[in-house]
Amino acid sequence: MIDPPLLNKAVVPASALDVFPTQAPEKGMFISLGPHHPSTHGVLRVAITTEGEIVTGAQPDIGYLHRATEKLAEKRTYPQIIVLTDRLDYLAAMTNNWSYCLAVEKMLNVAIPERADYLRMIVGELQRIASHCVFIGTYGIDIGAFTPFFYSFGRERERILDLFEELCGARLTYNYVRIGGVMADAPDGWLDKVKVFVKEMYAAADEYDKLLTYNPIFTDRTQGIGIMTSEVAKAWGVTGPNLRASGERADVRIDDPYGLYPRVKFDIPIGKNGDCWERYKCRVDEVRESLKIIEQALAQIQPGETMGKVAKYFRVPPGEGYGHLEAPRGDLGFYIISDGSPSPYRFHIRAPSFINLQVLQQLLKGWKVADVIAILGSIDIVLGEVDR
Amino acid sequence: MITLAHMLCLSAILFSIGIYGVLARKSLIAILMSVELMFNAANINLVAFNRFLYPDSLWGQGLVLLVITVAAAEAVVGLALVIAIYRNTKNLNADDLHLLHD
Amino acid sequence: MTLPLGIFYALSALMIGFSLVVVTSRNLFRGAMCLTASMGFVAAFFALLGGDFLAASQLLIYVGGVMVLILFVVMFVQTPDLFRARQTSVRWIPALLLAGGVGALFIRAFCHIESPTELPVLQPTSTALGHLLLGDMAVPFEVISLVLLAALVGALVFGLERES
Amino acid sequence: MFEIGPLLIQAFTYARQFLTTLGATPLQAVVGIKFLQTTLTISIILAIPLFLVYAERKISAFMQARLGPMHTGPWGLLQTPADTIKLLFKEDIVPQGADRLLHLLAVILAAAPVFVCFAPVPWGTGFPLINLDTGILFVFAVSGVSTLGILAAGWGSGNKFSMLGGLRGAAQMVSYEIPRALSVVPVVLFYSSLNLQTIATAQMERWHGWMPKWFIFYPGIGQIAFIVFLIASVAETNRIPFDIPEAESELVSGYHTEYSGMKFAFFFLAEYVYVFLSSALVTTLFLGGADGAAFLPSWMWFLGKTLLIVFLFLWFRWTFPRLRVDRLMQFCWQFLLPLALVNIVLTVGWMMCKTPSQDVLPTQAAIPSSEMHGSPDDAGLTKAVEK
Repeated sequence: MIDPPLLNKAVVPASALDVFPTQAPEKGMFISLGPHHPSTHGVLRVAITTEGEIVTGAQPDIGYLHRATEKLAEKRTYPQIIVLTDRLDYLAAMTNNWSYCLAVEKMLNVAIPERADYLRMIVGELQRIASHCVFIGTYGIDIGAFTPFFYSFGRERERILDLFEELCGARLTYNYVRIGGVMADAPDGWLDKVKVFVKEMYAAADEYDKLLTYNPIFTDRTQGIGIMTSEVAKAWGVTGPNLRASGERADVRIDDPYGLYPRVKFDIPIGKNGDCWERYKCRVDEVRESLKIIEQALAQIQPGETMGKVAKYFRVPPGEGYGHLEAPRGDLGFYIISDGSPSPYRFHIRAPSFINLQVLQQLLKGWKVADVIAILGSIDIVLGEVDR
Repeated sequence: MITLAHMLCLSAILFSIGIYGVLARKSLIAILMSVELMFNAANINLVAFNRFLYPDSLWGQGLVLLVITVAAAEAVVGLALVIAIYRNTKNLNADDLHLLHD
Repeated sequence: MTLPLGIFYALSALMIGFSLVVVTSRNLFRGAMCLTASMGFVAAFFALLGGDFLAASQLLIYVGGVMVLILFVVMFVQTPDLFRARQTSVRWIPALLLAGGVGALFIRAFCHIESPTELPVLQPTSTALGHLLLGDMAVPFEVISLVLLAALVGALVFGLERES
Repeated sequence: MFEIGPLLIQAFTYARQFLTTLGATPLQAVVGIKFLQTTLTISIILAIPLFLVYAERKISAFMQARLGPMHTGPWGLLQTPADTIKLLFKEDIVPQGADRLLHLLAVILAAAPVFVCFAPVPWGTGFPLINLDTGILFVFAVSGVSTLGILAAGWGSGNKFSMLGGLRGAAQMVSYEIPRALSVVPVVLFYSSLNLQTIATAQMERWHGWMPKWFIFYPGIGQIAFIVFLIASVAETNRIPFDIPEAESELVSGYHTEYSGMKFAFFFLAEYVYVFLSSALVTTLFLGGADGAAFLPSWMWFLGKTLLIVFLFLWFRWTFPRLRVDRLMQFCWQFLLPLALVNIVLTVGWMMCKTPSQDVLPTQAAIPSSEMHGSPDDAGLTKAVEK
């Protein structure tokens, strides 16, 4: 039995209480944004202190959606945990499942059949498009344009969810990716439907450019606002589109390739000065890149096995394992310590939104009150992942 | 029938209310408001004279337009002063503002 | 008691009522609102006396502009104690007497002024007023613009917060 | 065809004679008729927001690839009455720290002026409620009063944040009034009269036979004035991309968040009537009011053009994002205002070169005589007042 490293004794900094502003500073004003607020993407409270029009301090207050996923996992067997991972980043359940399965497969070092890996890649990229569609829609609403929401969220994403429903029966919590492969092979005709969807999605991506990206009022609200240099981003551990918008070429699919990504060619959209507009633009370009990946995967996929040789009840050899992949919001990783029993001893999730959210404390300082919503929206966080 | 006397009495009453306001009110803004009242009383007089005594020319109304503009200008400067005073001394009590320098 | 006189008495009673509230009310915001109402009635009187352009400009400049300004300042300055304190300074009795005296003096003088009975029909005045302002009153018209400029600059000088 | 204007005039003159036979003095008869006309016009104006709210929901739905209200009544036609009734029964909460009287007064101040502004607007031949010589100035003066309603709403809600929202909303409306008024100056200069009826009829002529002489078709000055007036009107009615109340509620609660039930419905109603008023002004000033080919009655031309402009307002709302607060002010003071002033200079230049020799200002003798050809009982009113 390994005695686990002293991980979970959180060290509460003595000054944490006064770090947390609750009443107005003598000169400025105190605004508590949230927890139920029209534009904080779920239950997040940000305590903002301002001086006149300029924000002097912002302290995100989280924990409103905490469900103790990590503790629950210690009481469940490995296949049962897949169901928990769906509910972390509820806008990208496929990539959650895949990342968890990667971690377990690495510990079991079981071989994945090729068709299963192709299906995983297609489904993962479709999920990234769906998640970015949600971002484009909600960010439009944050800035005040209601119509793009109905196109990106209401039309494109619905078609992807229909494809997923046809594939694995669920629209939001799929648990399609299983340890050792995928739940079932794609029904016949499904891949052609994906091909048709991919062609039409190119036109939709261009439509978003016309609707929002180059809209003068939108650019005026977002360009040059909430600038995050790459040093700040790296210092706070920000990953995903936010980091790439600041000019860093960091993507798990290239730095630490998993699945069959080495077989497909795609490039990474990189921003220059890391302002809100760049973060938005990177996500729109990523949608196009994902479409390219899906096209190549559809071309290369061959019929075959979809489930590797994994016993129904298996035990993971004792030790620790870490698997991560490029989720729509950043580098999502799962760290598992196993003590040989059917359920993990310790199960930790490296959630990208949780880490991206911390940068708000520094990012919001110095900007106008009216920009807080634009900056908060551009970080694109999902509270399910932040609070776990 | 409305006669000149009616109008002049009305503006006299309004004017005296304005005077009372200026003299008796404590807060600076209230004094400013009473001054506006007195301006309006004067305007009514001008229009009444123009209507009853010189109906065919419009000099009275022209003058009233000028008075309105001057009153607006005066109100603007007065309120800016009030804000400046309030920012420095945090109270607008006319009686306490007798120091020329703090 | 013909209709016009009835209207006159009703309007003047309301106006005097609102002006009294302006001068005596403890709550500054309510005072400002009543001042707006009394200015609206002044505009009504202008209309009654044939100044239609005047009534519109009174509404536009006073009620739409100056009163919004006064309300802005009242909202900036609303300190709680200002509300509860007695609004009138200690010398309100002499002020009342003085104002009453002046008012009585005026009214006694004005009561017996006789005014012509038949008057020309009310004409629309905006065109004639325009000619007057730009014709005979051109000089004061230009001077007024300088006064306004001076007021603007003055307000900015006082209003801007300087770290002196 | 069925030109309703003259019929109405006949009806009102018969009613007046009927009243005088009943023993009312001529003045009382005229005042009675005016009262009747006002109730008629206000009832029409009250019916319009019912239609506009429904239109906005339907149009925005079709713009957003959805259907909009479909269940209440055929194609959702009864949706707005259903909403109004629902709002009627909503509990009317007055915040605890708020000044109860002011809370109510703010709604009246915000909603009432808009109805008064409809008086001088000419719907068609023989239709204007009152042929006001200072037409457009009267409209701007009275619509300025609704700014006070927003301030009172902000202050009357008791909490600090809606006061801030009220201050910003009022600041926006006051600052957009100036370019709005200045953009109308070219029209007034051109037709040398403030009276909306004269402006509308003066645009009835045709350039060499077919091209209507609407002010918008004058090259350069017409289009600039139209655009500045339209943008300023969108800002006056607090609609996207200039909507301070919603923008405020993103962060600081807007000025009408403390209102519920019927009071909130009134703010809503006032906004739509204000949109209709602004588009009616745009039609009268720039699109020649009730001027149109004979096959349609004049009031239908007026209504058609106004609804076209209202469609523009709705269209703006569902396509543009929201401007940031300080950019919005900057846009007004550093772009709209100079543009309006330049346009005035252009207009004077145009008028100078059009009549080079004659003095630009019509001479003293050419003041238009006071008899208007609007509804005849106007003249009757002035004579009756003097008796």
